[in-house]
Amino acid sequence: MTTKRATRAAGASRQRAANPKERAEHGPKLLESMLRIRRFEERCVELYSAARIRGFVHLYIGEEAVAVGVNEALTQDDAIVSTYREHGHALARGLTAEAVMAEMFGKATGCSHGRGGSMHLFDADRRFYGGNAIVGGGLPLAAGLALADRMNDRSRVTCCFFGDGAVAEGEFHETANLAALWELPLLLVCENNRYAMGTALDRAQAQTDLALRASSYGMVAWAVDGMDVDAVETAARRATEAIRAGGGPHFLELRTYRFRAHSMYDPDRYRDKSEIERWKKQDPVVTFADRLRREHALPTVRLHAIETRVSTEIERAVEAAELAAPEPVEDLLLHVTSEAGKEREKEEARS
Amino acid sequence: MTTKRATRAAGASRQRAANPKERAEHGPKLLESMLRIRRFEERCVELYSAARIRGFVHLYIGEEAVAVGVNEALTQDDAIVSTYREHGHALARGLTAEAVMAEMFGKATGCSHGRGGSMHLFDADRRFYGGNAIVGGGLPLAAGLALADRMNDRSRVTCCFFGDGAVAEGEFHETANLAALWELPLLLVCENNRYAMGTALDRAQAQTDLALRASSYGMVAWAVDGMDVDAVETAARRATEAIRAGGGPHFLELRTYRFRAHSMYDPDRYRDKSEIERWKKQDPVVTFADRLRREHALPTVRLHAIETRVSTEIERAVEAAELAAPEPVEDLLLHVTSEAGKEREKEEARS
Amino acid sequence: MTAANVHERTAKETRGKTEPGEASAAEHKTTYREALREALRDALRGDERVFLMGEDVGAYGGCFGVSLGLLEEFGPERIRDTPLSESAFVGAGIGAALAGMRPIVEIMTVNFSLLALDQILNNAATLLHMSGGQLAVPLVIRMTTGAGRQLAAQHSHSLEGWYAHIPGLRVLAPATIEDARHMLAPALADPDPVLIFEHGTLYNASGELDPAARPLPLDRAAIRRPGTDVSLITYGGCLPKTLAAADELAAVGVSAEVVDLRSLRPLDDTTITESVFRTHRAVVVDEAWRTGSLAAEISARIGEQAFYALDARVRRVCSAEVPIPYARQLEAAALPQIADIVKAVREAVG
Amino acid sequence: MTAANVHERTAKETRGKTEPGEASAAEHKTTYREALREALRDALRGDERVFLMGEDVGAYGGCFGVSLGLLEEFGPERIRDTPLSESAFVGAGIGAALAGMRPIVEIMTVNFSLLALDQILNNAATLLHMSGGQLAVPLVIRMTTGAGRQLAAQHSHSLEGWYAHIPGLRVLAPATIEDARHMLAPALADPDPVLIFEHGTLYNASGELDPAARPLPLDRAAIRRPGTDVSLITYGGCLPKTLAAADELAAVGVSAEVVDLRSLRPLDDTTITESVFRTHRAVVVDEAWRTGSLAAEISARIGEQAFYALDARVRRVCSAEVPIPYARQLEAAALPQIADIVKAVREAVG
Ligand SMILES: Cc1ncc(C[n+]2csc(CCOP(=O)(O)OP(=O)(O)O)c2C)c(N)n1
Ligand SMILES: Cc1ncc(C[n+]2csc(CCOP(=O)(O)OP(=O)(O)O)c2C)c(N)n1
Ligand SMILES: [Mg+2]
Ligand SMILES: [Mg+2]
Repeated sequence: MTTKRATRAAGASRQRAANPKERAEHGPKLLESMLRIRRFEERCVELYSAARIRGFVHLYIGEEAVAVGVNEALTQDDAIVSTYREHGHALARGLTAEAVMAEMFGKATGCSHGRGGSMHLFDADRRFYGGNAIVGGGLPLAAGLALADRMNDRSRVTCCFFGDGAVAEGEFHETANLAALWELPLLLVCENNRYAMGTALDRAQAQTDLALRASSYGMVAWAVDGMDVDAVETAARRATEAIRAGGGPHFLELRTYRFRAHSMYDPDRYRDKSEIERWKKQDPVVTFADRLRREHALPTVRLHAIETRVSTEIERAVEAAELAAPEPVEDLLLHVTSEAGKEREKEEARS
Repeated sequence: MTTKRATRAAGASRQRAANPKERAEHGPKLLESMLRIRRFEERCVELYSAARIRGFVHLYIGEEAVAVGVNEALTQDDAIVSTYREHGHALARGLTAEAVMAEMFGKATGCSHGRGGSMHLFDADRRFYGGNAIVGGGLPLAAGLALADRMNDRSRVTCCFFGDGAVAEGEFHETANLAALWELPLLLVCENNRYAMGTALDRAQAQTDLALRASSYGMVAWAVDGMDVDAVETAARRATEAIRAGGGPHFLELRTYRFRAHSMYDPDRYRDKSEIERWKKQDPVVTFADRLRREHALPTVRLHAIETRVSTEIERAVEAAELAAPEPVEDLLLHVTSEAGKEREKEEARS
Repeated sequence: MTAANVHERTAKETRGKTEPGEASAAEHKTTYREALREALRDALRGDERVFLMGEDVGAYGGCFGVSLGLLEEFGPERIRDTPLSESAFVGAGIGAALAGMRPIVEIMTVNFSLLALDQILNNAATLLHMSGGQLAVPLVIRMTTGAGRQLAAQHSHSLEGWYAHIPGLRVLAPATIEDARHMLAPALADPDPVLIFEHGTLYNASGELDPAARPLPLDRAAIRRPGTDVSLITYGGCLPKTLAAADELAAVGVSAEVVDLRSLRPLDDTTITESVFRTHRAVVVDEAWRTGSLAAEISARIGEQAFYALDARVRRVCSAEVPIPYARQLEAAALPQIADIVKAVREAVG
Repeated sequence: MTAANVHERTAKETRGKTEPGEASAAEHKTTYREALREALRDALRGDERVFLMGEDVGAYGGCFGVSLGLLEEFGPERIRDTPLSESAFVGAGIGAALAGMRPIVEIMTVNFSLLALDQILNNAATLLHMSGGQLAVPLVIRMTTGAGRQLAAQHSHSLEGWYAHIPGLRVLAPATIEDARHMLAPALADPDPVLIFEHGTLYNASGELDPAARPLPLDRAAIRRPGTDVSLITYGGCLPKTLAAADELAAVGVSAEVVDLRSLRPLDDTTITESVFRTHRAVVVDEAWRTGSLAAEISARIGEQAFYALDARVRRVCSAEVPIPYARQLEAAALPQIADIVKAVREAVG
């Protein structure tokens, strides 16, 4: 086992489109994807207050550049394993606002048929292997997805999102070692938003430089500005290309921040309001829109069209979720085992 | 949290006694301690074949310099947490051959009253917190012992032994981070004997330089020649002094080798006999005796006296164990809870 | 991972109270959450060796707000936030207990306790015995359990029955404000490890707390409502539902006795059996999945200890054997409900 | 961590056999261990997607020698040694199953499975439901269970009852050579996760294997010995003891029927209940600690499903509620023994 060189690229160089035309196509696409997440979640807050959505809901607002930038580097053949803070990952992946919203309404049309809620969004066709509400719990699973690809000589990448807090869990360690040891095609995306609930990074980690920690397993690890979607995309592309070329697991530490509380109603006592304000100056949506404008890649009319399209999409999603049928209570025992599903199908066929 | 400098001292400089008189006292003492372990375990092999000892028995033969060297750096106030491969740790700590042997015979006079066997030796008075048969399971416990000292401003050290294999477990990671984060007075002693059962280090660890791995938590970590009791003692003394001075946890990787199979009857298929022979040239007992002789610190008559004393001690231990009463079956439910113990004591007082 | 509206209420509770301890003593009116907090405060004030350790117990105030304000009073050494490392900090609690401390470890919820189960089973519960009586582990572990808040499959487990299987542990389930207030002190006084399960739906329960009340011994079950026709045996989060069912049954002329186990290990056989000897019928209510639930154990014991007293088979009202789903109607259908209890009783007495 | 004399015998077994598969087919005489190995070999030969993964399954030959020789035949990709990382490699098995493989994960023993329990409960057992039926997990996990070899408290657990509590899992306990040989193939064919518990005292059991025998369906219990006076219900490592007890009882004129559960989840209620309807008496034998054991579930079910058929209370013969001690006499006293079974039956029929 040769030790891989750990390269670090804090604040990866921004991808300025050499070609302005391409930029004017791609840039607004990224913006729209981030904006969809932002507006979707802003709507979730209202719907939570109105008790249309329940359970635990964790907002991604402030971190949109991570999901969107990383997703750009993935193909539809690649896989994603996510966390409970997953609306962004799901929407960036292409799950529709309607399927996600309906899920949070607990409706039959939800992407998990109402069984998962905000923390457990799934889409097998899109290889979106879901939300996991056990911190660190998705990591071993992601290693297994990557192992299967490795064993079958497929050049797919499995991308696993997790937070800074998860790095303290034993499962992170075991998975990092396994992935490096077996040279798995795994992209480890650490969303370092500096807090695990109310616990600041330096009160949870002896070594706060998480990319450095990860590189100690002998895998390539970079720290990246997670508020800059260009930087994220560039780093993620470099990483996935290297992985597809057989370079083994790569670790990206995306330095980001959540603007909202950990979950709905977290009173957010553990950090200074001024800190939040400081970070808001780097708002990934706002700064990216500004950049595109400066680059003449986003005419105002285009921005308005995006805003309108996104709003309409989300309002339609809410309406559809409101109207959708709830999953019937008689189906409670469905999907406990595959047989239960099959038996029920058989019963239905009979009746 | 400041990152501590990770110092490495592969093959720490040997401690040659400046003072020949001291050397002639201390050296033979170390040798005797190693020899006690060696002869004790050689006897265990016979007794296992004779079915006087049962269960799982893991021999320390080849690794004696580690237990003996480390123990020299500990005071009676310090604590030890051990593994299932623990005869060496226990005997070096001062548990008598009799108490350990009786334990393996399952007798009432055993150091765990026959309940533990080879894998679970305990001695509360000597702060020997036992054998743990779950790989990595002792680590969090050791952190807690150290935490209590830290909270009470006691300058005691807790020493935790574990193997190279344990480094892959999540519990190692969680404990290393916790210890470094809280600057606990913990000595982490990794006995790197290159195999976890039949799995060679490089088939289990992506990063085979374990001291390097450990230093990534921001704690001091050294690799040391674990076949050289002088080197071990020197490194352990440096580490415990630093810990007592408030230097936080230290990690020692002791490069050693087990001459015997993982456990009794392991057919040892997974390594070359030639590899074993190569390592045997560094036999810690033989090489140290040679060194002392070369230094004129071990007259032959002294060596013979040691051999005789050790043999007698072990034979007496075996005889005593043979003669000792087994723990009575009526006491089965004793020590499940402290109350159970107390109730039984009360009953006995009555009868 | 915060209960939806927990913190809002917590904020209200403590607002305007300069000294919640005194305030609650003066008013007598309190909540389950406050009662737990007062018990913690008492313990921390009364014994230097006591400290509280867990994820977000400090700066955040506890994921369900139980330890809110304690950091300010006792400081970060004794209200000790930990990294996300369940195995390490539970194990550290065991080690600290061995070294003379009296740690209270909070695991946010039973769902995450699986990550520390090896430490609990193989160290905390076992060291005393393995060491031939040398090493007692005076550790208290608190955790939230249960479903009912639409938290879905991974956050809705009721696994206290598993812990009740383990020799060497004491397992408690305070279901009332009084028990929330009074179980901690004797748990800390116990020389052995004690697990305390707090049901997530109880934190906001409010009521009077009699400051003069003498709490029951730890291992005694309590008859929360006497009755003559059937024994309803339950604990924790199911107690309110069971009492409500008993009310409904009373309205139709069935007199149900409600036994609150309080201690899940050891079980108070005497109280259970005597109740069944009086009523000749038993229904066990338990939020765990039916197969292998604690309810099975209670049912088996009644069969063993009161076989000839039984006029009907012992019935169990448990959760459906399904990972608890998110959607409100599905979750409600999965969990034991008042109507289910009433139905089971009517079958038993019918 | 190797069973004392396992490897010696393993070495003997395979010595001189160029092709153990053929050899055992020719001779019919085999062991439980060999039968497990043949089943693995068949599975690996028959399906490219199958691979075996776990600690020391390869170079070492499996900690109890089950996979000895498979590395040579199938190579290190398919006989995959893992680091000591129970959670990661079990989780990796789940992921690989999601991605189309058919992994067989070996956890050395149930004792270490606690470190992977979160993955098993919260991912393997739950993904299908949480995803609304999208993600099935065709994973097989094998592990050794049980006591009886003086391995002391941390290495003697019988926790299969905990796994039998979990919806979404299938839990098997092969107690015979035939089941050791024939349970793996249908387990692998199952689209959902299957756990197989192999009792450590069974590996060396030897006997004839009828190559023509048609094995029972997975979820059916088996009547290993018919009888009329009492139903002895057991599984796994307790089956030989229970059969021996039935022999002793026959000698004193008591005809005991022995039911081998085979599947611990789902339980075969029909076979259990029909047996009790015939005999009117039941004794459950289970090596787990009594409180919260699978035996409690069986007892509760019999109470529920055969209440009026019972002529005596259901009895349980379980382990004493103590961490299993090392010393031979203490361990023997802690575990269910033939004499305990005989005694319980005599009380039941007396
Ligand atoms: C094993 C486990 N422990 C505790 C929790 C409760 N919890 C949920 S999210 C969270 C914080 C996680 O922080 P981080 O990994 O940084 O992700 P973030 O929420 O910041 O995105 C905690 C403690 C959990 N879900 N799982
Ligand atoms: C959690 C756990 N997994 C597996 C085992 C089985 N086992 C016992 S010792 C051992 C190897 C440990 O290797 P290492 O840590 O290097 O220590 P060594 O035996 O070489 O001293 C294994 C796999 C165990 N006891 N605990
Ligand atoms: Mg975070
Ligand atoms: Mg080793």
